[in-house]
Amino acid sequence: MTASRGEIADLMVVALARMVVAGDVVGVGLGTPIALVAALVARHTTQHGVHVLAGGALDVNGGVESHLRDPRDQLSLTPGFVPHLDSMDMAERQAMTLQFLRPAQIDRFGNLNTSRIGVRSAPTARFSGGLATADVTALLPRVIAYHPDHRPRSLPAQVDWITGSGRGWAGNTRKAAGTVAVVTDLAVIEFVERRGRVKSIHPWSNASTVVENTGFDLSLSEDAPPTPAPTSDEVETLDLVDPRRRRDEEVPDRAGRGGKAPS
Amino acid sequence: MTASRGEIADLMVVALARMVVAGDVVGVGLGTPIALVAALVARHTTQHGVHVLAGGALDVNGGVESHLRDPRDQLSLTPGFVPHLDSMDMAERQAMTLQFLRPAQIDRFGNLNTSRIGVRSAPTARFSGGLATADVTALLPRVIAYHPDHRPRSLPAQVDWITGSGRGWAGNTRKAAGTVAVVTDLAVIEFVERRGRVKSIHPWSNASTVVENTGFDLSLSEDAPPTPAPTSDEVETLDLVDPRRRRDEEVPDRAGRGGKAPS
Amino acid sequence: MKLVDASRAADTVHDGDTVYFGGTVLDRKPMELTRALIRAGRRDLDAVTFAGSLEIELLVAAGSVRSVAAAYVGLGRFGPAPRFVAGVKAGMFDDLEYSEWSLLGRLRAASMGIPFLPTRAGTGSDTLAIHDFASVADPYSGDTYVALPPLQPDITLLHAWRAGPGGHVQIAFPPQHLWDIDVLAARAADRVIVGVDQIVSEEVIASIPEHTRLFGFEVDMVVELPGGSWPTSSPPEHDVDEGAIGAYVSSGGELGTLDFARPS
Amino acid sequence: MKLVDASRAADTVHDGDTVYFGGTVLDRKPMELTRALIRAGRRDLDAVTFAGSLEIELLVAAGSVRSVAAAYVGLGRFGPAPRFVAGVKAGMFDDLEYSEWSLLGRLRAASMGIPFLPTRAGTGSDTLAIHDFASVADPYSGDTYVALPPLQPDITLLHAWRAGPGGHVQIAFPPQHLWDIDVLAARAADRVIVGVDQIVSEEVIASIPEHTRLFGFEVDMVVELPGGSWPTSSPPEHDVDEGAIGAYVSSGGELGTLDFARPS
Repeated sequence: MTASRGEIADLMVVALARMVVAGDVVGVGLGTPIALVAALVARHTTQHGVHVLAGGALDVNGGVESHLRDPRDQLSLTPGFVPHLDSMDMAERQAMTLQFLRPAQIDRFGNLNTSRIGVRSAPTARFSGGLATADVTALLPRVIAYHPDHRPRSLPAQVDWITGSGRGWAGNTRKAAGTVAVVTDLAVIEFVERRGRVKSIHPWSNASTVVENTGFDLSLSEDAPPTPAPTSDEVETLDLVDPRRRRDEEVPDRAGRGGKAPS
Repeated sequence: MTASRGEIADLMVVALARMVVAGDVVGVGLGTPIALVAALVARHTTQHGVHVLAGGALDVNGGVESHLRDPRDQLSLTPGFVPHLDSMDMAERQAMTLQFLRPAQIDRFGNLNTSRIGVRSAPTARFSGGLATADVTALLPRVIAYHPDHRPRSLPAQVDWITGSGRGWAGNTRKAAGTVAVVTDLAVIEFVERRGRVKSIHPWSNASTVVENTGFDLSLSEDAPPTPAPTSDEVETLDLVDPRRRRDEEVPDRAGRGGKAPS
Repeated sequence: MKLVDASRAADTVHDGDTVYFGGTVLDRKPMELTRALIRAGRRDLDAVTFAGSLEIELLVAAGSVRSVAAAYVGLGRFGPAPRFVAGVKAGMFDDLEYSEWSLLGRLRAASMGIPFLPTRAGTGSDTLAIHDFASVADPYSGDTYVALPPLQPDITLLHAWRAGPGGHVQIAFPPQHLWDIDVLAARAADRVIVGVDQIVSEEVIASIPEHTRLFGFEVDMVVELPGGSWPTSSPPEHDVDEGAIGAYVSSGGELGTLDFARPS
Repeated sequence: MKLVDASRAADTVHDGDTVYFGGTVLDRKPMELTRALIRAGRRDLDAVTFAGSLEIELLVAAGSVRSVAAAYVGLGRFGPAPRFVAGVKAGMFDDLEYSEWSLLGRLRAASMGIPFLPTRAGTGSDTLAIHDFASVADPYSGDTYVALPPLQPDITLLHAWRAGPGGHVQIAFPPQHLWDIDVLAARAADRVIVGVDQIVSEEVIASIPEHTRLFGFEVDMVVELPGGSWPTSSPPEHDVDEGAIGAYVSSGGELGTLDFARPS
């Protein structure tokens, strides 16, 4: 069984959106359309007060396209603009509660790498940088990662570089859970007591494919359920908030995902 | 020789204004017209870049009356409004350099009392409170006090309550000189090495009157000069920035100041 | 939907709570919310305000406070606050004077979500010494600084221009001097109740998004209270009612002069 | 009077200075001021920017930097910054990656005039460990926090909409996302140079005072540079020049594509 780019994007988005709870204030970073669409779907499908802060504007009417616009074109579409330092304060005092992050690598502890492969003085790859990755994992109540290309080098036993720690913050106040889950193109994995546990497996995958493509040991029961397909409500909401399918841009363009060889 | 309320206000204002130097950014607090007029006179008589921040607006065109207006009536008269927290940051990083303060009492160390007479749990007098008095003395490069009723209870050996310390801040960075001078209705007194030194005596006063009315020992040479009368430029500027003589409001309404009995 | 009436809002405040009162001196004081607290019989409140005036007079007169924490309490150009001063002299409540920056710095630490704010503000003063804050050594220079701990009021009460049903709060342009302290005190607090002169639709809010100063997720309850700051100001709706405050002062603090009258 | 030309401004920057480059990703980059630094032959600069793009490309190509400190370097929707990536791989300069809050928190400590900012941001990450910041114990809870030391650039370079001769700087309404980081970096710095699309009279500045974001006493020099951020954006004057940046990327980083051309 294989899945199209669009099917992968849709299921990843709804799997992320389903982890949003009433009262969440979701911060969305730069250049991560799946995160943005997931937050907007959650805002539409959750009854009580989910807010989305993206690009310095809150809850912009009109879906993804409106959120990506210049502020000049958001006037009359948003209740307000949030200066960046104010949004950082919201994160640190946990008025913001959740962020979706897209790392290059994520390991068994939920550590995230968005920086480099190899050593800092002479890396073999240098990504554009983690922005707030290191911060939100220690500041927000929870962070959820996603990765649209689940393979051992994306989910290694240990990331090449810890841009953001998966561990969170365990101090006396304002506890942060760190990276609580990762949604991939194959499965939904939760991090519980510093161990990855398969929560559900996408319909086009199976337990052995997930295990083969993961670089660390997973806790996986034989009867891990399939990730439920998007409901008709979710499909409708996807069409509403992302009619141009920006969410597909983050999924690698391949023939399909079923039965790929580990690499 | 006696002086009128207006003469006292004028000389106090120009004595304060003369201590402003090029590049000073003067913060002015609530309800202190002498401080405001002095800052504005300095802005007009100093060649290079003195700025006045009062009531949240910078360098409002039109003198004292404009500065005391509602922000609605300052549009097109000011280059900009400064949120209060920004102005506190300007103070702490010393982009603001000077403030004039009007305490109820000032002692030999330049300590300022704007809080109370007597003990905190049952004072005999409670003033409205010091606002930033305790802060600016430790934050700004310098603070200059003024008191329009120079008598022993106003300038005691020791204030009843240290609302703001005259000592400033002597750390490794951003040194603050504390209270560097006080201008009264009788004289100009500088604080040098934690001791009051008479810099000049107003024309209607004399050395013995100053000493009798001061509750602490003063360093005073026989030839302490008279405080120079307002120059014609200064008089012109006073008329320009404070035509309604708001500055007189802070001077006690008495027959005159010459030869009063200490109390 | 965050809209409630004043008595419902007052029910969520408990005896012994730390309550921040918004507004500064004679501007934007949450007078009607304060009256609602008093009507509800709240006691032993720890009142906090940057610059208090008539709301403190009401609270002192009603015996509602066990402490008043402020950098200023007075009536601005109308002089001292008579009941506050009398209460302090009589030792009716704890007079927790703050320096401006100690109070704002504590609120700021709370709004920033940091454990403390290091500062040199207030050093050497008796006003700082009241509070017995810890000190902290700068690990870089070795110098000793005041460590201001966060101050998170149980509740912050504000009066503002207008809000939508979702709780987005707008302040009229150009905002009054010291407006940002209201926003700070809201962001520092555990819960926030805002009385507004007008409830408007979300479309109206979105028509001038640049004047939204608090967002729905930062506000717990909104109460429609036209003139709720009277006799203090609330732009653009009304200025300070100088006649009413003058009558209060000249009567020596007669409470009847402050009974709510919707400004015309 | 703070008006100077770009070469005079560049003369005040010295080899080895720490220089903050304003703007974020493809918005408001001080491109022409950067070109002036390169023309002046400045070397060994410690470049700092929150989110760098083409200005970093120019500096790397000219060999002007000994370090690049940033939370992001890339070309946004156009992908990686080729010369920066190649320079990092070749070890041409010290790649001082920052987490967002570590960098902004350091600037904030400087702009607030405090000795350090305690935070839990960044804890546990290798990106934080690069910087070897001190830690500090919260005197209240005993918990250990990162103590971010102030970062005071020797100079901050910005590109903005307009300024008056006195140095008051305005940003067009509504400001772009992340505009406030420019203001922060200016307030943190020892000296500030701002290139603007327009010089206007003080009367024009006062006509919309609410859009003044930096005040004359916070700005050392103003340079009239119409289009000085090209090919990055400068609202309301011009958008990102997608053609020019596309040409730069598709040519594999051909510098000629970035030679200044005033946008039409």
